[in-house]
Amino acid sequence: MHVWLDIMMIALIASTSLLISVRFILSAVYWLAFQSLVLSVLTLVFGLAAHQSELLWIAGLTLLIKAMLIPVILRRALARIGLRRQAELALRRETLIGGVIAMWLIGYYVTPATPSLVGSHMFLSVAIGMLLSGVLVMITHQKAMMQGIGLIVIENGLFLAALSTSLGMPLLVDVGIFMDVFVVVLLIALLTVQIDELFASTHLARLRRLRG
Amino acid sequence: MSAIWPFMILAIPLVTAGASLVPLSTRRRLAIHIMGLLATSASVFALAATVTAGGAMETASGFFFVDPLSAVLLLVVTLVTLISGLHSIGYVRQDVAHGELSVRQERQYFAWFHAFTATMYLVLMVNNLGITWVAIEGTTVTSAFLVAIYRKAEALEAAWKYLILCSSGIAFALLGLIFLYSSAQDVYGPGSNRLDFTFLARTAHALPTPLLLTSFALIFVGYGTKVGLAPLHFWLPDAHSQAPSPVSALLSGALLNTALYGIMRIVILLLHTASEPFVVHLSLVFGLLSLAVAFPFLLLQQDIKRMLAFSSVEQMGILLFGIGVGTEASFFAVILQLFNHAMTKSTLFMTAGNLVQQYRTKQIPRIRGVLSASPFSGTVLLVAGLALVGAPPFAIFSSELAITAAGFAAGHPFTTALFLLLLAALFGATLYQLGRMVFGTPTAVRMTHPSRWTTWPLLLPLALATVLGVWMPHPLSELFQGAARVMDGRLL
Amino acid sequence: MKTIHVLATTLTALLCAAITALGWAALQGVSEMTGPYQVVPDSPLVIVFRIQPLAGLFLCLLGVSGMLSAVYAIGYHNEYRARRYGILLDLGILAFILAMAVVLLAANVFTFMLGWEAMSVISFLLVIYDHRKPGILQSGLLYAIMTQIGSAFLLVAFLILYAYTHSFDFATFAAEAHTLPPVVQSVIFLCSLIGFSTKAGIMPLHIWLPRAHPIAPSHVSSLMSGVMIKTALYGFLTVAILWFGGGAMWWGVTVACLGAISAVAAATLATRARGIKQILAYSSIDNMGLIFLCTGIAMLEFSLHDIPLGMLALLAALWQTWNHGLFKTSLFHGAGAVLYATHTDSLNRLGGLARSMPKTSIAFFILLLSWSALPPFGGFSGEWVMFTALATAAAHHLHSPVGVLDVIALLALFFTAALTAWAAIRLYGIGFLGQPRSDAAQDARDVPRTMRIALWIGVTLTLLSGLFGASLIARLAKALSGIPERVTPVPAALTNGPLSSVTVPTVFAVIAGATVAVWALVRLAQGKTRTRTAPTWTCGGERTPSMQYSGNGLSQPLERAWPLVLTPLAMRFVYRPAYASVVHSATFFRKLQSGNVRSYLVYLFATIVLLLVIARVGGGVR
Amino acid sequence: MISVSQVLLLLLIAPFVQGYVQWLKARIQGRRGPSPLRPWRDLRKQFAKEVVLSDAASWISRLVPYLSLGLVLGAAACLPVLSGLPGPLLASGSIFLFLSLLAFSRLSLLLLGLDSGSAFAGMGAGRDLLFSLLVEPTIFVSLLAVGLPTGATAFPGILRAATVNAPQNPAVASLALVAITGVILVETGRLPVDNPDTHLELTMVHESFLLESSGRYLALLTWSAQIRQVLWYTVLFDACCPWGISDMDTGAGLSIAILSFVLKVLLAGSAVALIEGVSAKWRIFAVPRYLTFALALAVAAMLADAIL
Repeated sequence: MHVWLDIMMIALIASTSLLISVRFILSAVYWLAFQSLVLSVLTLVFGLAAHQSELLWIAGLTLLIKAMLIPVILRRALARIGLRRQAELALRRETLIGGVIAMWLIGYYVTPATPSLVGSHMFLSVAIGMLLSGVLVMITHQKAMMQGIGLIVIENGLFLAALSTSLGMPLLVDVGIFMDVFVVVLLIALLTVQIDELFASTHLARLRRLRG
Repeated sequence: MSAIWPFMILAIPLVTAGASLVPLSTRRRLAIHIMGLLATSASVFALAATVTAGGAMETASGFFFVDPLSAVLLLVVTLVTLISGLHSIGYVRQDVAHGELSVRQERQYFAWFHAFTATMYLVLMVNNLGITWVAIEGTTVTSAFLVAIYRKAEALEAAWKYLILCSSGIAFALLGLIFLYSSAQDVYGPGSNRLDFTFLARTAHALPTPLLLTSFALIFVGYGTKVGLAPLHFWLPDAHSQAPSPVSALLSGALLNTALYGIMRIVILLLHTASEPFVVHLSLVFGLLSLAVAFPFLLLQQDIKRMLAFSSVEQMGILLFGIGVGTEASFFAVILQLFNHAMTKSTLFMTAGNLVQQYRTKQIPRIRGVLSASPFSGTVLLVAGLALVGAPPFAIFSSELAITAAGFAAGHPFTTALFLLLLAALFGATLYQLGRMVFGTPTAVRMTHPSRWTTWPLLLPLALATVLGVWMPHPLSELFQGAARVMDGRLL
Repeated sequence: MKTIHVLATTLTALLCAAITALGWAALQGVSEMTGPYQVVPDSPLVIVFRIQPLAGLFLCLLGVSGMLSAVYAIGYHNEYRARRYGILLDLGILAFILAMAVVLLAANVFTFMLGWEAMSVISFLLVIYDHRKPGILQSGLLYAIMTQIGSAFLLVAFLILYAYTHSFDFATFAAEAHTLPPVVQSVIFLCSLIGFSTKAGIMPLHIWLPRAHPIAPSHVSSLMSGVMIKTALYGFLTVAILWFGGGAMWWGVTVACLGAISAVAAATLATRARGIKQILAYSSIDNMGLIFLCTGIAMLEFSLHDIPLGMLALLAALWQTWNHGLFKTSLFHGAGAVLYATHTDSLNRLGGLARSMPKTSIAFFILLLSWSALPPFGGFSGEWVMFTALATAAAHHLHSPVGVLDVIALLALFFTAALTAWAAIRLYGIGFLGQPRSDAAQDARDVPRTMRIALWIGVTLTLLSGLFGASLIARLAKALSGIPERVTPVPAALTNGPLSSVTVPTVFAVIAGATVAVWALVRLAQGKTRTRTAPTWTCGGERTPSMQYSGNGLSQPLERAWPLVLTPLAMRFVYRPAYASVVHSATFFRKLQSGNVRSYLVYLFATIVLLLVIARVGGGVR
Repeated sequence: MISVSQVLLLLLIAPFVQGYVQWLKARIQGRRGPSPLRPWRDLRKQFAKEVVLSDAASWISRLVPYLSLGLVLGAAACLPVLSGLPGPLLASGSIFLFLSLLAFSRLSLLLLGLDSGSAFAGMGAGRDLLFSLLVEPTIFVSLLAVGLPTGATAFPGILRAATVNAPQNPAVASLALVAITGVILVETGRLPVDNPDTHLELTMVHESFLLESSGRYLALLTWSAQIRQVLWYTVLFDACCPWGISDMDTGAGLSIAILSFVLKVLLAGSAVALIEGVSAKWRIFAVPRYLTFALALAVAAMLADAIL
């Protein structure tokens, strides 16, 4: 049992780290989908282990929205602006890898000692690590779309944190969060496409008209 | 009977939003819009009245929780909504006439407008802090559409920054809530009401302090980003300046306060616990920081709407400082300040909108001699500006005086003295910016207002801000004091 | 329009009459409270008024000066014929007077600050009434900002007292102020000194005054110079003497030195200012300087427990306040008349007004005599009392270091007097005499009757208070019975000096009599004067107005003798650098908002990490 | 009664003093010089002449001649000349009143000069103002230096102080003497500050105000200037050498007083004539330095008392 949990944990870590350092935005989207898939499976496992029917619903929602709908939306938006768009980094890939590792370590260090109900205490640190890595994505990437992806990584991290500390938020809250995330992604896709139309690029350096 | 109001308050705007999308004749849509506004306001007033009479109330088996504090904010939001809603009619009509907006966009505008207000009402009425979070995130999404409505480069950029910053900031607030939730579960066992304000208000003191501090810090920063506290405020001027002016009024007058409400709730939880000092100092420091950071941007600003936005940052700093002082007197002053700032600032934003449409520029140096060129706008700008900077007899004078007095009484003499000096500096900067627009020789000839919708509504908040300075109707003062008591952790 | 304007001015005049009556009652020793009126329920923010003797003098001054301005306004209003909503000016002045009355009647912090802020804001709006002319707004803003910073300091002073006494009530302050720790007392004193002397135009916080007073409509200038800056003195006296009874020794010394510096420096600057109203503004600073000088000496004496000497100096300060208020009000009215007739007040464009507008120029001449402290007018009486007070103090302390301070004070008084005479002669000699230097001055005509009436009432009042100052001071001495230690009203030093009710009238009679007698005798001996006019002697050359001495020329010797005093030190070494550094740092900070989302995210992230660390530490501490 | 008589005395003696100084000066310079009575004749002649007014002149030019004489007489009435007994005006006789009256006459004189719009008057006015700026503090301080030790700020008191205190510490008296002498030289327009005999426009100070006056106006102005000169001498006597002034109202005392006063005036006049005879005129901007020195002396006198 725990072996599987550890495997999934490693899968999460790996997907996040890879997601940060991809060359093409599209592959980032795929990694995101994979990550969400792992999360939904994890939710399912937790739900079965704790005999919580709510969690099964949430797992389903995760699968539906995060692992399917969101990637599809992002891919279609990407298709509008060109699938081969590169995810440009603000700094060298090696340093970024260092940054990722740092994030994981910070996540491990700052985790408050809350005895979690299921799974190992590691999951929380992984969650916080994911959250931080999401921030790292948003800070280091030059393309608008990647920031959106970073945002979703943060959401995933939060989801995992909730899951690992208290078997997820109350159902209503979780549903609300899913809705928000979904609309946010819609908005991101919309804006990215329009930005690309107006600026002929989604490079953030273009988005610097408003200052002072 | 009173249980129905919350549902109405949520339902009416949503229905109106849906109806606004239906392609009907302009007059019909106008009627729908106005009816929606009035109906919502009416039900909010009804709810506020019941709360004023009967105190805090829980309905829908504890899903909704409305106490004087939320009632005051509901009032603020609905007043600002009503006014900017009426103003929007003339404003959007003008934009359509100028071809800035298509008719389709006009429909979307009103749809999102009402959806946005609905989310804000939700924030102010739910009991579960998780739902509060969801609603606040909802306000971001809905208002982002409104910010981007012009589809111009700057508008898109502003919307993008707004969305990215607020969503990522608020994510941390969610983490904080998760910690709160889990620790509540650890202490009191699992349960669905573990995130309810009513539950936590009774039990928060028993939760482990380090965890409370961590989650407070996270929530503070998260919601603080939305409130526009320095140094998290950078989305604010962009969004305020690029949104249509009625929306800017809504953002500044309603949204910021709604986000601040989120912080207030958490502050209430922690106020009389072991973690009070942390809360107090954090609030004081960030309040002063917002004042200090707002000053240079305000002083050198050339864009009228950005200038007003930075003044909002300043005002949020004042409010947070008042919260940090942490006595009932200061809380009352904070409520007063909040209310009057909402009124004056929304007036100013809508006047700015009129000026931008009249002068066809946002550049302050190009907007001169308003008093001569367009007496109505000039007078409103002058009066509202004086009310904003806290000149007597307007209420902000009293509230600021009360906040500083409370600060000295609460034993923060140096902080409060610094606060006073910053206020004086900001007074100067704001007066300078407004003065060089209102006075001087006009750059344009005498100008008229396109529509009466853009002028008359402004008189309502202005009148309120003026009257409250010299006389406060008894029910209102009752409500405000109730809110102050709520913030002081009593009435529970 | 016209009728409503007359209506408003009448209303103002009536209000001022009421205020005067109130002040007179206060001087009689009436002391009553009204209120409290709750503005914000269950909070210290209540409005309470109290009539108290010290305020009586200031109320009288406000009332009289307000009435003069109201009468003056009737005619002067034509100057603003072209403006829409001219009624706003009248209403503004009405509100201004009301606000000043509130300040003088306030009995607690809230009421005082309410009146104070209202006074500042309204006067700012009145100052920029001509806002379409270039440069007006900048000066007005400078005024508004300076005064706002000042009131911030005031509020700090009051709130420290509030923090210690847990009361907003001035009576409580008066009762408990001296129980505070000395350091706190000194902090309060310094804060209130900064706050009030900003308003009073004491150097180096005066810079707004010579810019704001000249640009305002003339009757507004006269209210500001005549009354508003005096309200600051009232506030300062309340804090420093009524509450702290003079305080520590160095308080008085500080105030006296500031006053002396302001007096001499401002008088020097007055001798070379370009415009009439600017000259008058500087002379207001130097008069406030003298008044603060006497106040400082009074505080010093109180701190040395030389109560009679202290009372004497205080009396001198108040008496000069009254006289300066009177003649400065009317002088600004006179300057307004010149503006009205010529639309310029720059000396080098005037000249010959004594011929072209004789009625006005005679009134102005008499006011000028009062201003330059010449007998038998009010200004003279005030200066005489100051002289007596300082000399008595000097005689009393001649053998101690304090005596040296008194001697310095006397020197300051003498120099100020001489410099004021210089400024006055320059103003009148260049502005009113000689040949007109411009067509505007050439075509000037006497101003409408109402304005002249206002001027002549002012003349009469200043003459009366010069001749019969005795009874007025006796009345005024009552006003000082509010001071902690009660003393005999009129100190002996005055009764046989300036206040002996015979002296000044007799001297006046002698001078007038002698003049008339001489005239009569000459007339008897030589008959009627046979006169013939001829052009002024210009060494035989052909004469033009530009050959006359200009205003700059007349002050040039001083600029050569005392170059240092004439350089605007405060402006050069304090304000310009401060302003530059503010703007510079502001431009630097604005770079924070680079427009780059990623940097904003970094700020956000950094804040979170910082707060988490603090939370950890804080949590560890608890 | 007494005060009236001493005013009359001053009226009569003033022109003669002027004439005497001119005569003696001429003698010192080895000329025969005009008769000491000439100023009388001049006055009579000018009174008879018609008045020529500048076309720029206003009512000021008509008022000032009479006013200045009136002011000088008023000042004279404040001053104990023959007797220190309190008369109706001596009751106060405050130095402040006295000096204010003289300042008044200066102001009116300067305005008279400027009234005609003559450039020379402006020139003279600037210079005279610069001098007066230092003269007034000096005279005030030196009189106070004598009076203050007894708390006196009025001439009777100063007189008493001078008679009683001065012998005890001559330092004060002598310092005051020097200071006041300096003031007198400036105020009466004597060399080395100003040359009363020249009418070279560019150098003159006091004469420049009278440049446009003529006839009876000139007479009145000259006369009052002469009286002012004697007044200054009297101030010097009251403060530094109060010998002979009677405190009793008897005829004997009065005659002694008159005699000693005339003697003292002649003495002072001779001293002035001597100084004028031997000194050359200074640059204008040398004068302030000299006056500052006088002021320093006066202050020294005051503090000298504080020290001793």
